[in-house]
Amino acid sequence: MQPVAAGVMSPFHAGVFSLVVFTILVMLFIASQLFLAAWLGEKKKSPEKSRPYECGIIPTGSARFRYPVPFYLVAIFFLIFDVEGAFIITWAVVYRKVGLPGYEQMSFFIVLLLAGLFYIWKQGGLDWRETGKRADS
Amino acid sequence: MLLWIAGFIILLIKLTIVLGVVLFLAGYLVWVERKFLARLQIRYGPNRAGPFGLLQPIADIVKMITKEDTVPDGADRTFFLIAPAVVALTALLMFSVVPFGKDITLLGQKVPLVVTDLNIGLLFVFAMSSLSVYGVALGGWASNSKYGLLGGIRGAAQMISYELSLGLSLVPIVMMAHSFSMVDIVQAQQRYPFILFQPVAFLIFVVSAMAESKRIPFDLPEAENELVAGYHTEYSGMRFGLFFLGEYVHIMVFGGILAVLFLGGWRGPFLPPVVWLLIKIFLVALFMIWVRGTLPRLRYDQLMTLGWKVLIPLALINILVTGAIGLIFGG
Amino acid sequence: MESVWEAVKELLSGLGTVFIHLFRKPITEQYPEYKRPLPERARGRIILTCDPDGGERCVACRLCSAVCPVNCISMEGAERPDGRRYAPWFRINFARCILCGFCEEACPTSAIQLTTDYEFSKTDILSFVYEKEDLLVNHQGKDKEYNFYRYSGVTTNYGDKGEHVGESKPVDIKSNMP
Amino acid sequence: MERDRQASRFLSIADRVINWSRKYSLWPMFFGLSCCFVEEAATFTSRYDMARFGAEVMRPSPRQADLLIVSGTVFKKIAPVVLRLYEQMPEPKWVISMGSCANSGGMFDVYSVVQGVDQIIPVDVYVPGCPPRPEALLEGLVILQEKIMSTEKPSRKVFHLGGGTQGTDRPVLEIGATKSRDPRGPGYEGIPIRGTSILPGGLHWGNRSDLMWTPPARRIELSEADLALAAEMRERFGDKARLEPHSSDMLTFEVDRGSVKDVLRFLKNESKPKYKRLDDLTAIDESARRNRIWNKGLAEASSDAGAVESFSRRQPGRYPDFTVVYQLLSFDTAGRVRIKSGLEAEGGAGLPASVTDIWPSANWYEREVFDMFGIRFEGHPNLRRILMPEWWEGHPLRKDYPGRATEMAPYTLEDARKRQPMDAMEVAALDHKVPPGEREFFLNIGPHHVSTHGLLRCIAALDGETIKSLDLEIGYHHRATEKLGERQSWHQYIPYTDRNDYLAGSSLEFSYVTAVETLADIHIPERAQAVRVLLAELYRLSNHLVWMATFAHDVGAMTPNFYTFAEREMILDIIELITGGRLHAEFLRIGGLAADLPEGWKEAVDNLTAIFPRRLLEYEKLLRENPIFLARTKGIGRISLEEAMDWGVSGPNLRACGLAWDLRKKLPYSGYENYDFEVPTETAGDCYARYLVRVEEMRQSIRIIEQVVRNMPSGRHVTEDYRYAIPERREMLKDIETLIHHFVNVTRGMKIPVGEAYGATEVPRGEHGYYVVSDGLGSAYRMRVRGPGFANIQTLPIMATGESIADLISIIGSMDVILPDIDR
Repeated sequence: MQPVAAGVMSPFHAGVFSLVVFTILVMLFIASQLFLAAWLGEKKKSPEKSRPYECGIIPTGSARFRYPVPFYLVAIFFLIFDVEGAFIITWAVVYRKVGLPGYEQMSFFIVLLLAGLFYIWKQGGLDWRETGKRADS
Repeated sequence: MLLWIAGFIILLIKLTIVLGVVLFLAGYLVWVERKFLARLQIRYGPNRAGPFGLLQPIADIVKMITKEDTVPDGADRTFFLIAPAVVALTALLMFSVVPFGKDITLLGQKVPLVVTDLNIGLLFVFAMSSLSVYGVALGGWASNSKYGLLGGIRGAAQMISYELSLGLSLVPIVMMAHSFSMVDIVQAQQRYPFILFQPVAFLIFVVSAMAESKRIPFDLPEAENELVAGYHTEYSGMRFGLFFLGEYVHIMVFGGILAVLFLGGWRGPFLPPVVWLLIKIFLVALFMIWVRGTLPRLRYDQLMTLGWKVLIPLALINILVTGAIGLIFGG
Repeated sequence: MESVWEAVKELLSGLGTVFIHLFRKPITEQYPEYKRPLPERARGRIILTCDPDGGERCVACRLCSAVCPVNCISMEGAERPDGRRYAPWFRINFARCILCGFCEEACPTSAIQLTTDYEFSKTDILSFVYEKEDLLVNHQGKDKEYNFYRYSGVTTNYGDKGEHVGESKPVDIKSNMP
Repeated sequence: MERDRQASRFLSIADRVINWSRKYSLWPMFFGLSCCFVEEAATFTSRYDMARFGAEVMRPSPRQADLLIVSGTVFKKIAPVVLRLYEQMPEPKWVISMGSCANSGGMFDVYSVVQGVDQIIPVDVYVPGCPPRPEALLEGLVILQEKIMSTEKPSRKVFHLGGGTQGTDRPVLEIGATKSRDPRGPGYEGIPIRGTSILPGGLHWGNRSDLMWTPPARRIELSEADLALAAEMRERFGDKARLEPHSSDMLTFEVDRGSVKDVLRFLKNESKPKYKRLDDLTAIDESARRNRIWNKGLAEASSDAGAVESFSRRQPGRYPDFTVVYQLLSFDTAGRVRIKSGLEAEGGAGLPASVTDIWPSANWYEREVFDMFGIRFEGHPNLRRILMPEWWEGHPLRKDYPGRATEMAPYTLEDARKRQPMDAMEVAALDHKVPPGEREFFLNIGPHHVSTHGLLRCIAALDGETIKSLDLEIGYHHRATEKLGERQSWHQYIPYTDRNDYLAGSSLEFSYVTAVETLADIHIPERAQAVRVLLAELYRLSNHLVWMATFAHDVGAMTPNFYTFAEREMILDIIELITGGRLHAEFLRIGGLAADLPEGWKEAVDNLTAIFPRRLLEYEKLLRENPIFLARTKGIGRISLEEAMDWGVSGPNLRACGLAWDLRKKLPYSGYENYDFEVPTETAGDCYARYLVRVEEMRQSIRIIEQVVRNMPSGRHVTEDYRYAIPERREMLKDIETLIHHFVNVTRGMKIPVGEAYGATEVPRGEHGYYVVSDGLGSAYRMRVRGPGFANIQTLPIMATGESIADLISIIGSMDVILPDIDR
């Protein structure tokens, strides 16, 4: 028999089609679980039950507050480094092909990246803990 | 066309089996964890529900499904609903690129023993694990609970920090296998598993992956001693169950990927490939449980420091060294 | 570098310490099937014992009730035709009782005693009120020999005045008259 | 018809499947109130292993829990929280009431305690005991499992078909209707309970038996140094500070209200020796003193009011309305001094001045005095209630305040809904004057939280995860133990002392009996002294093992818990062999012990001392040098020695700052001077230093235990002075003279002579002392408990401000706090 053409829709090929089917299966499973969770079981509503938990105390204020700056810094660093990471990864696949010249360029890039990392490190960009007032006392 | 339908049925059966087995194993991983931890702690663990407590996961699942499902006031209902689904979905999808054996032949067609052999398999894993951050962060945020929010934020910060070292630690593997495809990576380890060539990458990967799966000593987003239950504080019933399931599937995926990347995947003597893969996954899981039973938990800033100041530079240097050595000896 | 090595070594030694416990026998006592014998002094459910001759030891002196820090013991005292005191009813509220053992210590006849039994959980709070028939047992408990009436100076079946253990003959006060 | 039958068959199968699943998947909430929780926690550890029943998945959040084990005393202040947590659990849910307190109020028939949790939430199973041993809790669990299996029909509810039963179906009990208000059980309402709680014994016109039974209190000889200090005081303050002629325990001055502050400042900064620490600050309501009532009687009888006034002023033993008592401690040469200052309720010259500017720790003490007595302090920055909730009416330690909960209106479900704890922002605003508009991110950590080690409420104002300010709300565990001391006879109070620190057991009895024996000048046989030391050290080990477990757990290591509890069980077995109790020994008696050592005690203890040091090394491997543990503890939660002394910190927490202050060495009692041991210290004052000190203390305790065993003296276990002691049982059973003493001491209670004394021992957490004031009756006139925790925990905000949430948790863990000795 002829193998079915290795098209996108081929069920014998472990390709995107298979992934799509798998995704649908998984989603069905999860949806069924969520549906069962929502449907089954006695529902008894009460004002206390739907109050957010906070150690048994009525919460003060909203739970949607602004988070301090260091957190956003991490997010930005992540973005930067993730993009740079993408370059390294693409290079990794073909690193044999591009050989020494490629390696040289990439090392330059990585060293630059490291330098950048050390720079933000020295600038205190990676110090998430405010030095506690008692740390040096 | 007929063949296509037959193939489709085979595919469906295969995928259902895969999904079933993964879910079953994840369920029983909970049992394994409870039993193994118990033995490390000189006790027995569950032993009443069925022989050796073997029916324990079933009891837990039925209980969770029939439990009331609560949504707190002020919660964002949509996000609250989909957050656990995101976690479970991404974890399960990640498993789709893990090959569990050589191709077999059915109806004269090759049936590959992998759900999907993407040529960007590894990147797919990264993508999925990045996506699962949304489950944690959204779940924590949408609950309208302060503990939930703190947990969600911790989760997000932690995952984006370790995503980098996770990705960079695998660059040397890609360099050695010349491919992102998991199937190819297994191929490349025909003679020796990569752990022998890349111990540093292995270490970085193990640490980062444990951080990604939020296990002790990196379980900050749900640290019960600090944040009650962290991002899933407000989740009850099966929605909490899906977080739970996601966590254990994650462990299995982690085991599977670790096996594929460093331990030669399904390769091994005497036993069938699937068994080898399962053994490797099982051992990795045991290791994680063992670590959980031993270590204390890091603090938020220490965790970040470890990621940014240790693992990332180390991973970058490892790439440079691997590249150099590869060029000198590989030719 | 050295500190890194130290750290790794300590992590490994921790892992090792946990690991060796895998090979120790679990110390779990499988409760419903195995019940560890408790030392005699362990304090559990309270009983009313009887003396070696089978009579009730309790003489309704109320010392237990008086010393009880939580007031959970109550009774009534009465006298039987043979002159012995007894409690027509006797009640302990185990919902309050803290099993401190003060009653046992207070009892001058070794009647009230604590057993080592701890298994009496209930689904109904009112069933913790134990009446005399629930408390009374047909043995001597920890104090095997003691019989109050052998020492007390009352005319009883055990003998007349002056015939009890360690008791001297009664003095005829009239003979002392000048 | 057929369909119906099929449907019902399906439903009954579904019932069985669901019930079976639920039976084996009862996840308890991580929730505990007091002593019982320690036994509940033990139930989870290796020896009892609740995991076997599938019930080990302790959920810290009520959303994921199926089972609420109400373990311990339900306080009126915490009841709204208990109710909320119960209501936040999703259906179906079950409740086990564990221990006498949760069942009915137990031994705490007192104003701050709800008389049974079933008054606010429904209960499935009641487990008796105080606390019930772990097996008893397991029995309760098994009964609950059976109840689920045999009586519940959940599937109709699960499939929304109407009908069916699941979870707790019992009603909340109504007091008076379905539940008795009387501790003796139903049917007693209206019959008076022995021991009224308002006044001690009514009017006593001098009692002939007073002198016959009770010789005067002990008198101490003042030392040279004390006399020198007294002379200097006289020189400085003249008539304003008067030395009390007789004292049973320490140098005591009576100081005029206006001069108290000067005197205290002098004693702290200038005197020789310097009294650096404010040990305690409390008050006494003198209004019910016997001879005061007597004087009042005279005054009313006389028509010439002015004459009576001058007469009663000169009358010796005339008491003011209140006395404020300050007790100071000197570290240089170990010693204490007591300052008393009278106070009239009406017409006096102003309020007493606050001493918060001399000792910052006075802040809480003065708030407590205000809360309990209604005495205001001039210049206090934030004088408001501390132990009782804000809505509380009256001041409980006043003599005219009814003490019994059963004398007050019952606490009902409506109360639990209405009487909410104060809002976090409000507390912060009161404590450090945050403008109310400021929307800081306030987070309640506690009262129900895994790592607060009880019902402690920390209110953190957060910036990200950094704590900008921290306020503490205590009083959620206020068991009114001081009021109880005024009601229970001297003997009956012993069980209550155990509960003042449920991890240290008879160490607390030790402090209490030391105080009473000091006052009454009772001499203890050597054997009894040695056994007391043995028990105290065993409990120290047991306490430190629990501390090690919880501290490790707080920083995320779960396994040390299981290991240390194994050895703790060994220790508890020994304690049970000797005393019959596990947590609460109730074994020490005024004048000695309840019984002699039983057979086999020596072998058991030898077995322990042989194994223990090796095991300790093993556990240390998990923590001491572990890099993560080091990172979490080193340099965290630092406090300097200067601050620690100023705030009244005691115990290992003080020694971790570098001062070798241990009562066992500095002011030895019960023969501690005969044992060879060291007082471990560290200088860093951080979490890690506290860890090192405690671990080393365990080694020293083993040393002491070995010496005690080697040199156990023979002889009696209880004093021959039967005026004050429950006589030896052997003698009592056969000897009428002894029996008479027995009768009197058991019923009326021993009469302790008029006077006052402070007795303290070094308990695992620091200096725990009892200040007993006697009016010559069968129970204390005033029972003051000086808990080390009250002083120690006050320093938490200093240590934790500027650190992160995770650090706060490890600081609390390293401090070894326990709530009953904070809230008492």
